[in-house]
Parts: sequence; C-alpha cells; structure tokens
Amino acid sequence: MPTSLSPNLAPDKQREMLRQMLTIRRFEERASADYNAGKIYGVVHCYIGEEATAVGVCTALGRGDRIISTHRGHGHCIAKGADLNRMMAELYGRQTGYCKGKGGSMHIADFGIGMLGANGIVAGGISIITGAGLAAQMEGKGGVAVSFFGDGASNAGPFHECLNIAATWKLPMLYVCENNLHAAQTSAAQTHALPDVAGRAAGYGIPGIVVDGNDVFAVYQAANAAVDRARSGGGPTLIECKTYRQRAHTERKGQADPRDKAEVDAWMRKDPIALLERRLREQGELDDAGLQSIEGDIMAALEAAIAFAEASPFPLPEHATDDVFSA
Amino acid sequence: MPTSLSPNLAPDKQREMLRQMLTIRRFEERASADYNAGKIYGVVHCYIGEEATAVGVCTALGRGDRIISTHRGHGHCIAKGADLNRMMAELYGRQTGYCKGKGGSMHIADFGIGMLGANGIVAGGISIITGAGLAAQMEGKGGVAVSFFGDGASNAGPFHECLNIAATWKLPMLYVCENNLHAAQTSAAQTHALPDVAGRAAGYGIPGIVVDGNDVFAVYQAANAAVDRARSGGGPTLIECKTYRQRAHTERKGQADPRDKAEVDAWMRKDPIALLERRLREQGELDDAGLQSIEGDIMAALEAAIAFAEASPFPLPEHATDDVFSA
Amino acid sequence: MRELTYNEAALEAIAEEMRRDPKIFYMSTDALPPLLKEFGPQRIRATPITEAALTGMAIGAAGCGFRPIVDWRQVTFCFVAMDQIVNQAAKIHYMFGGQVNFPILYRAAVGGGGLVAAQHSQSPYSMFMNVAGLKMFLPSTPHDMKGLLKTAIRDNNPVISFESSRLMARKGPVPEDDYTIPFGVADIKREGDDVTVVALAWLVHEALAAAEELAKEGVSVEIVDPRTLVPLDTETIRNSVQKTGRLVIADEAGPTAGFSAEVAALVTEDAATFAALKAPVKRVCALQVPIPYSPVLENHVFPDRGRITAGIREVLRGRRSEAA
Amino acid sequence: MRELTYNEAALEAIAEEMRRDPKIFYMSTDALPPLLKEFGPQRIRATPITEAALTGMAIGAAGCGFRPIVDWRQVTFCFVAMDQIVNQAAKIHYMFGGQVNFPILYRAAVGGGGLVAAQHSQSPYSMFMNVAGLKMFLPSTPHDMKGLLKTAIRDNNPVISFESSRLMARKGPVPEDDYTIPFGVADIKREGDDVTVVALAWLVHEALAAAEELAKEGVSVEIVDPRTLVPLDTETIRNSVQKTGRLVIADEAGPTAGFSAEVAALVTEDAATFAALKAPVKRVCALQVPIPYSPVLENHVFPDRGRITAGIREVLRGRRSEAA
Ligand SMILES: Cc1ncc(C[n+]2csc(CCOP(=O)(O)OP(=O)(O)O)c2C)c(N)n1
Ligand SMILES: Cc1ncc(C[n+]2csc(CCOP(=O)(O)OP(=O)(O)O)c2C)c(N)n1
Ligand SMILES: [Mg+2]
Ligand SMILES: [Mg+2]
Repeated sequence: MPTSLSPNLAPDKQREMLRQMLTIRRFEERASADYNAGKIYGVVHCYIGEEATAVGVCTALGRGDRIISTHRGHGHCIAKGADLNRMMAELYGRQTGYCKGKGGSMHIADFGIGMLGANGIVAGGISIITGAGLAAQMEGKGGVAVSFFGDGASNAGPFHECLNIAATWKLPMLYVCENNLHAAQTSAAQTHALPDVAGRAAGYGIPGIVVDGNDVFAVYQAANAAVDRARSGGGPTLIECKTYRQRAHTERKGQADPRDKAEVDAWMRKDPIALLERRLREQGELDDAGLQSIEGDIMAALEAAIAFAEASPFPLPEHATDDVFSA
Repeated sequence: MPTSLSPNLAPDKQREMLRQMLTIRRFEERASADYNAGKIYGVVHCYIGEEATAVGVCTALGRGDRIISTHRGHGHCIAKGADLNRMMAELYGRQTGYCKGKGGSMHIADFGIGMLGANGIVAGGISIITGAGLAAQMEGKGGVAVSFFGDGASNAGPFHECLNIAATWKLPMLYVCENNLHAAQTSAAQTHALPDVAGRAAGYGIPGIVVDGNDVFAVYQAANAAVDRARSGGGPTLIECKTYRQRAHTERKGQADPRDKAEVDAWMRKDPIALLERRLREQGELDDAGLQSIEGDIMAALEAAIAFAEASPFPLPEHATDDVFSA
Repeated sequence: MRELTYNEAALEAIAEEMRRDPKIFYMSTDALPPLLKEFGPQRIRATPITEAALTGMAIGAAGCGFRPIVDWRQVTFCFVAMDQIVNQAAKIHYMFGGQVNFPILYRAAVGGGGLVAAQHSQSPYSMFMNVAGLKMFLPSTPHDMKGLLKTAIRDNNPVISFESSRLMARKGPVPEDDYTIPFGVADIKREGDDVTVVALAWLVHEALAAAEELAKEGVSVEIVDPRTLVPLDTETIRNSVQKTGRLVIADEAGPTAGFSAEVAALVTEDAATFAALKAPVKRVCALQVPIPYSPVLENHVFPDRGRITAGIREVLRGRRSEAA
Repeated sequence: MRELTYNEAALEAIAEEMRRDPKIFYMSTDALPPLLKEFGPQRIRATPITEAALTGMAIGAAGCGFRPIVDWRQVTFCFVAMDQIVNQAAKIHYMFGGQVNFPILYRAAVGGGGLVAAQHSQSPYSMFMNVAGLKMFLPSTPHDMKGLLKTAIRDNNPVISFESSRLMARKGPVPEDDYTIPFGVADIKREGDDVTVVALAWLVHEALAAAEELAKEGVSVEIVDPRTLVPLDTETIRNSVQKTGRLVIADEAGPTAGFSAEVAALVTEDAATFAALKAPVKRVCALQVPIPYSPVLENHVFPDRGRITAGIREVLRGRRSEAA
C-alpha cells in the first residue's frame, strides 16, 4: 500500500476533511448512545473507524456526482453533505426525517445531494448506482457515480455483473470496496479466495487499486485519479480501501464479536482521525485551539440535530399508507 | 492458444472420441429435422460445432464424476454416456424418456451417470454443480464436478459467486466456459469487457486457461490436468474453450442470426470433427472403412433410438400431477 | 379499424412513447430489431445476460430522471432479479419517504402453450401482486396492450407489463391515435346476467368462446377482464357478481394464493357481494404443478374453454343450501 | 414439561437430526455458535454472502445424496436466490421425471415487530405458496417448531421453514422425546362454536388473547393454526367453518393474493362450507404497504389482538342478507 503524500489540497480543505470525519464519529457515538437509550429503533451499524474512506472519496466528488451506500451508511451521507437534522430525525423515527420516519438508519437517502441511499441488502446498491452511472453517461455532463460496498458484498453476484457492464460500456464509475476484513461474524479470510478484492478488476480490464483506507489523503488521491479517468471517458475503477470497523457489526448490546483482540487493537492504533489530526498538526495546519473549534462546531451542530429530532413530531399512523405509489 | 500434441491416449480411445463427437452431430441433425417435422416440441438448441469441448472434457472424467449442462445440453449428455433411446424418447415427449416427457430438450438429466441436467436458465446450473463439487469433497472419494456454461453465462452473478466459493473451499471442480462468441443474438464483443473469460480466474487465485475448444485433444489435455489438480485437493480450474456454434441459436426456422457471415465461414472451416478425423487419418488410426464403420454404428443406434421413441407411449394426462413431490 | 398483433401493438406503444420522451431508454438481453433500427443502440441497449443488474440499473437511472424500460423477456428470467424487484424497486419510493420517483417499466412474457417445459412456462404474476409497491397489468387484446403500455410508461412508479405468450401473434383492432387506458379499470368484455367470469389474458378469449356456446343454451355469461392486476378494479368485479350472483375465475396460473384466490376473497369479504352470491365460487386454473413438456401433459394442465364451460355449468347448478 | 424458546426448539431439532444423520450439513452466512461447537466447520459452514450460490449448491448436494440445510436467516435475503428457489429447487424433481430426490431444508425468519423497516420486515410466504413444488410451514409454538422441523429434515423434498421473528424468544413446553409433526395437519389451538379464526404464527397468540377476551362476553372462538402452508390442511379449516359458519383469517402478511386470500377461496369454493357460511369472510392482515420504520407507523400497519377482536365482532354481526 502506497503511503500518501500530503495532497494538493488547500489547508482549509484538509481541515474540512477532518471536520467531516469527526462529524461522522460524533454523530455515530451519539446515535449509538441514543439507540441504547431506546430513542433510536431497529438496528444501527456504525462506520466508526472507516471515516477516511467516505470522506476521502467524497472530497474528490462534486455536488452533481452521485453515490450509493450500504447498511453502514451514516458516513457516506455526512461526507456527501447530508443535513444532520434530517438524518437524526430519521433515526428518531420522526416526520421531519429524510424518509419521514419510514426508513431509519438503513435507508437514509438524499437524492438532492446525490446520495442515492443506504441499503439493507448486501450488494443491493451496486446495480442501482451503476444505473446512475449510465444516467451520468447519457446526461453527458461529466458526472460520475460511486458505489460504496463492503468486502462481504464483493463476493455477491451484482458486483461481478456490474463491473463487467461498467467496464464494457465505459461508465463513469468508481467501485469503492470498503474492505474492513469482516462481514458481520465472518472474516474475509474465511470467505475470500484472495485477500485483495482489487485483483478482480483485471478480469474486466479496468484498474484495481489498493489503498490504505484509513489514510484520507491516500483515499482522496486514488479517488481523484479515478474520477478524472471516469469524467474523461476512461471508464470505471475499482478502489479497495483497507480499513476496519472499530465497533461490533451493529450497536446491539451483547452481540458476538468474534474478531481477534490483537487485530482490533492494532487497527485501533491506526485510527484514521488520529492519523489525520497528527498530520495536520505536523504540517502546522492545526493546533489545540483549531481542533477545539472544530469539535465545538460539531457538538453544536449535533446538539441542534438532537433538539430538532426531539422537537419533531412522529408521523401520524395514517401516514403509513402514503408514498406506496407516487402520483 | 496452444495447439495440442496427440495425447497420451490409446488409438481406440481416440476413435471413441470421434465416435462420440459424430454421435452428437448425427443425433442433433436428426433432432433438428424431427423438430421441424413437428415430432419434437418446444425449443431445441444444437451443440453442432462444439462437440470437441464436451467430448474432450468428459474423456478426462470417470463415471463417478459429475457434470451439469446448459440449455444446449445434448452434447454433454452424450459425452457423459447418456442413453440415446431415452434421450430421443424425451425429445419426443414420451413416457420412456429420461424425464418421462416432463422435461424435453432443455432438461435432460441422468443422475445415474453423473449428468445433473441441462438447464433452461443461463448460469442456472453453476451453483447446482458447485454443490455437487462440495458433495464430492465431503464424500472424499476423489470425485470431481464439472460446470459447463456459455460465454453469456460467464457474465452472470452465479459464475462469480461460485468461483469464489470453489476457490476458497478448494472444491474439486472444473468450470468450463464454452465461449462460442455469441449469446443468442448478442456477440461476446458487445457484452464482455475483455475477450477472454479465463482472465477472471486470477481474481480468485485459480488457474484460468484458454484452449482451442474445437481441438478435442487440447481440451482433453487441459481438462485432464485440471481433473488431476482437483482430485489431489488443488481446487478448481477455469477452462475457457474457444468454439463456435455452426447453427443459429435455436432450431426454430426463420429466426434472426445476426452473426457475421465471414466469421461463420471461418469457423466452419475449423470444424472439430473434420479436424479430429484428419488427425486420426494422418496418424494412420483411421481409414475410410473405419470411418464408415463408426458412422454405420451411429446411424444404427440413432435409428434404434428413433424407433424406440416412436414406439413409446405418450404419458397419460394424469401423469402431469405425478412427481411434483417425492414420497 | 386497422389491425395489429398483440406484439405489434406493444412495439407501437413503446416506439410512440420513445418518440415523445427522450428520457425513455430500453435494456434487454436482446435488442428488438425494429426499435433498434429507429432509436439506435444508445436508447435500445443489448446487454449481457444479467437481469439482476439491469433491473437494479433501471432503478438508479429512474432516480436520476430517466424513464427506463427493462425487458426481462420471459418472466422466468426475472427471478434472478427478484432482490432488485422485491427489495428495491417495490420499496424504494416508500422507504425513502417518497422523495423521488422511480418511473420504470418492466416487461415479462408469461404463460404456457409453447411446450417449453417448467422453467419457460410460468404465470407467476400473483407473486408480484403479493408485494406492496408494484403496479402491474396483463392485457388480453392488442387494443388494451397499447393503451395500458402507454399508461405504464407515463406512470411514475415501477410497473410490470405481463404479456401473454399465447397472444403475441393474435390480431385485433388498434386505434391509430394516442390513447391510454387508465390503470384499475376493468373491461367488461361481454355483458350477461347469469354468471360472471373474471378471466385474464388468453382465458378472456377462451371464456368468450365458452360464453358463445352457452348462449345457445340460453345461458347469459358476463366476462370481466380486470386488465390491471394492481390496482385491481374490485368494484367492477363486485358489481358484476352482485348482478349475476355467480362467479367463475379463469386464470392460466395455478390457483394457490393466486390472482384467482384474491378475486374469490374480494367477493366473499364484501357484505353486499357475499349476500348476492348464489353458489360457491369456482376457480378454473392451471393445475398446481410445474408445467410439463409433453403436449399430452401440458394440455392436461392448462384450463381452456372446455373447462370454463364446465366451471360455469357447475356454478349454475350450485346454490346456497338449506344448511346455512 | 420443560420449556424451550421457539429458537431453542429449532436448534434442538436440527442438532438431534444432525446427530442421527451424517448426511445433513448446514450453510449460512453466519455459523450458529452452538451448532458450530458440536458439529464443527465442515458440517456447519459459514459462507460468503451469496445466498444464490448456497441455495443452488444445496440442490446439487441433495441430488448427490446429502441433506443440506441452508439458513437464509432473514427471508429478505432469499430474494437474491429466487431463481434457484423458483426455477430450480421447486421444479427440478418434476422436470427430471422424479429420477432423484432433493431433500433440502431452507430456513427463513419472517415478520415484523423489530422496527427494521421495509427490507427487513417481510412475510412473503404466499409468494412461495404460489409456486408449485415447494413445501413450507410456519410454526406458532416451540413444540410445533421442533416437530415440524424434524419432519422437514426427513422429507425428501425442498421444504421452507418460515420462522416468526416475533416468536424467537417465546417459551413453551417441548417434549424431550423424538417426535415429529406430520405436514398438512392443522392444529386446533382452541375449540369454539361461534366463529373460526385461522391464524398464523404470532397471530395465533394474538387470536388466543382475543378469544379469551371475547369468552367473557360469551363468544366462543375456534382457533385453527394450519402450521403447514403447503400442503395446507383444507379439511380442518373447512370443517371448522362448517361448524361455526363464520371465518376470520389473521395473517401478519399483507392480504393481496396471500395466504388469507387462499383460505377465503378454499371456503368459498367448497359447496358444503359455502352453504354453512353465515357471514362474509374477514381478512385481518397487515396493510398492503412496505413495512415502515417508525414505531407509530409500524404499529399501525400490523394486525394484532385488537384488530382480530374487531374482525370477529364484525363477522358475528354480519349475515347472509335477504338479497340472496
Ligand atoms: C443479501 C444479504 N445477506 C445477508 C445480509 C445480512 N448482513 C447484513 S450486513 C452483513 C455483512 C456485510 O459485510 P460487508 O459487505 O463486508 O459490509 P460491512 O458490514 O463489513 O461494512 C450481512 C451478512 C444482508 N443484509 N443481505
Ligand atoms: C437468466 C436468463 N436470461 C435469458 C435467457 C434466454 N437465453 C437462453 S440461451 C441465451 C444465450 C446464452 O448464451 P451463452 O451462455 O453464451 O450460451 P450459448 O447459447 O452460446 O451456448 C439466452 C439469453 C435465459 N435462458 N436465462
Ligand atoms: Mg466488511
Ligand atoms: Mg455463447
């Protein structure tokens, strides 16, 4: 894995990456707490530990570009610019949420900002976003589409079908595999013939790149190159980000986490936020005050989101029959 | 593509390969005629032109090994040793057919000889035979399982899912892609990012081999090596046989065949039976009399099969409700 | 009026809509030659044999403002795409709180008669009816095909066009003008007083033939063709049964938990219709088996005018016994 | 008798059968720890997330003499495997003329109540009932779970075990001995004279609660739990309705072309049962919508004891009007 140079990005932009990564983390820490407090329902999958991947990729995108996510979607939403209020209200099951309380954590979407949704089905989003890639190609405005998916999803049929179609039709796409080495209770070592998913790209004649998914600059650089390639008609790229989830598969208390303790610890030491913070400090772009200010802004936004959610009404029971069909 | 040496096979065995290939061809010529005469129903897909692939692979197998086929299944049946009488009776829709008249051309199976069935769904057989590969591994008797499928099928999800599982679990399998350059009315060039399907094997860490699918010895040698590897616990191999169907996608009269005339002609000149015949003659293993005797045997067997089918009763209407469930 | 086949009527509807709206494009494992010729390979896309991918791609493209058509061809081939249909297309509008529309047309040929055995002879529309969030129809005539298909293409939801294999070559009058047929409106294909036959697709024609025969005996049969399966025109069905008091349901699919069961339930759970019912309801369906290949067997499995006639006679004989 | 949870009863049945028959093995995207511990990773296989492959592999392994169990976990995840289910598992025995058996057990958790939204809250068993060639059941108690699961594992056909998510932790008495419950035999969970409730899984318990309440008012409710969906015990259902003359069907799934429609059809098409029917049939089902996340919405969508009670009252009021 190449270690990244500091990218050709203005310091403000670099701090913005930190802000986004921290926002994801704080948002999820709160979501987890509120889930265990019974204010958020169903199931919550945290992205904590993987923030560099979503932020690195989305920094390379424009507002008109589109992404799709997985069951582990908060990070992608925030990195693409989703509104924390409406996200939190959705988790709280309120009428003001992104999905009017119909979706919850696994289904947050904001088509207005090109976030085509979290998805509860492993590999379920890959074909949908490939359709968005086709749409971008047909629109002819240089847009790209990004599929985020896990190592687990990379073994499923749609991965293969879509890579082949995207490669054949030269769709402007990034396939971003977030290889966190595990899929629920199984390890990638158990379920993959080879450790690198990126090696599969060659079978379709497209680039397959492995990057350190915890190094936001490395992710950004790989994504940036792939976006350039896609915009200029070069077709799709498969980017495999090696990363790790710092928490169990879901936030449900008492669930099994069969991962090796030493492995978890080693990855905790590679925390993507700590890494970025260190680099910014080394570059002289960040000091304690700067960090505090970022943290303060985030906490204020988060409190505002919670307040918004708490103050929002639940949907009315009758709303359950709305939106089955569009007019 | 490596050109094959004459394999380490007794002359009798080599003539047996010719006999099998010719049997497939004569069987299908007759099936096509009888289909157009209204004696065979539904749809018939001919394997004519691709005989070297089925015969080359099946020559490397033992009776205890298992194969699965596609919608284009007669060749695989015959190469694995199926009974012509029961095949023809099935095409004729008779009670004595392999499926008691319930299956027809697209569903001939003979589990007794390890032929797990033709299948009407593109890529539909791949996972089934992978289960047979798992069974063979669990049985621990050195059996192997072979998945025959087309270039079209190689773009479908089950191909990818099963290759990964077979590679990860080191299942004793051969995945044999019959790349006849077309899938119904589309060309492989239109639907594949790269011309070689075999290149996808590397993504799973297994060998991917391209052979001349019209050269029965080349196919046999590749299959033989893969069978050895599989039997000795080395795991699966992907073998891509470049071949060509000499006829339209199905035997239905008047259907479109958008293939390039020059391409068709070029492949007609590479006819696998003519090639084998020439080599056997060159080696002094075959002369006119020998060929006539083979042809004579085949025609006799075929006439017997037709007679058997014609003499066999149709099922009774009430039989339609048998066999939905087994006791 | 000029006549077109059922299949021609479908192609005409699609071509007219594609001329009208540049956002429409078509994906299928085979490019239909007349459409390809007119609209070219960018809008009429021949694809790899990956119905799962196509079905999902349509959702994404629709969410980005296009109006994709995916032709699964045989309904059989859509089962590889069932996740995209059931978990994605049907639910995505609802799950996301209605924030964007997904105008998609899926096409699927259904039914038997071709002697192509179990995998290629299916009529599973009831499975899709059971899923909330999909609209669907199944026309019986070229006229209905064209009008319903146009409605479907203009609809802002995923719609499945089930198309009867047996009717593809059947001709019928089709107006040249740009007409549409609203969803959820059944068509009374024949009026009558003694018994209602609710029939789908090919069985509408078989029912008409049966009615013709029975008319000679003085039996007056009303034939209701629902045309759209979702939304279903419950009212027309119930009204007809309230008038006749007797109901036969004719469907080329098997009965179990099928369209025919739904219609039986709809009449039985409605007080006024139930009150009007003079005899047990009768389902005239395919036998509940996979479809066999041999003609003797296939013929035995499918309902036809003979079985409809027998079914009608049975419900005419039946009545509410004293037991009640 | 000792008590087990519904989930424990399932695991006990599987473990006992696996001890008895070495040909049984288990595949799932997650290896269940207690089974893994006892039987090891060769027989309890954790797999990639490829339900399509697993479902098909089970067919091949079964055809070679094994008796595979594939745990889809949530029923939702089996839609990616629908081709293998509908086109292969259901048809392969028939299509091949019965030459070999395919003993396979597929497991799938169904239902709502977990606030996990549309994709993870489904009850689509009716879709599978519509497909000829699959057996399936849906138990309401730990006792029935164990007995039916054993029957399923010993059956020589593909069988789907639908298992109610809501009941997983529910306890009940389970005999320690090796008993089986035959397919196609409904269980009368409560005897009564005034009205029949045919209920599934969780709604059996809701119906029992409703019956208890109504008993105080002197209403005698009979509760029939079909247990097996295919084959369905038509006779017990019809006999009960012939006795009571009134029918409510309670199902956590939506009504359209569903199990509830099938039951309504079964009583309406049978002369004796139809004759005995004193009132319109009532379906008490989920609303026909994808299942929403927010508790307010989810609660509104699902039927419960309150709606069953209301349904019973409605059919008790209803009667054959003079119109007939
Ligand atoms: C088709 C399907 N099968 C099973 C599941 C259950 N499931 C939810 S998340 C998950 C693991 C996904 O692993 P991966 O793709 O690596 O993503 P990660 O959770 O590691 O981010 C599984 C098995 C599912 N949602 N969809
Ligand atoms: C899932 C699915 N989609 C579409 C079809 C229709 N179909 C039958 S054969 C065929 C082409 C198959 O091509 P290939 O796999 O290359 O095999 P070949 O016919 O060339 O031997 C198609 C598209 C099908 N049977 N199954
Ligand atoms: Mg993972
Ligand atoms: Mg081909």
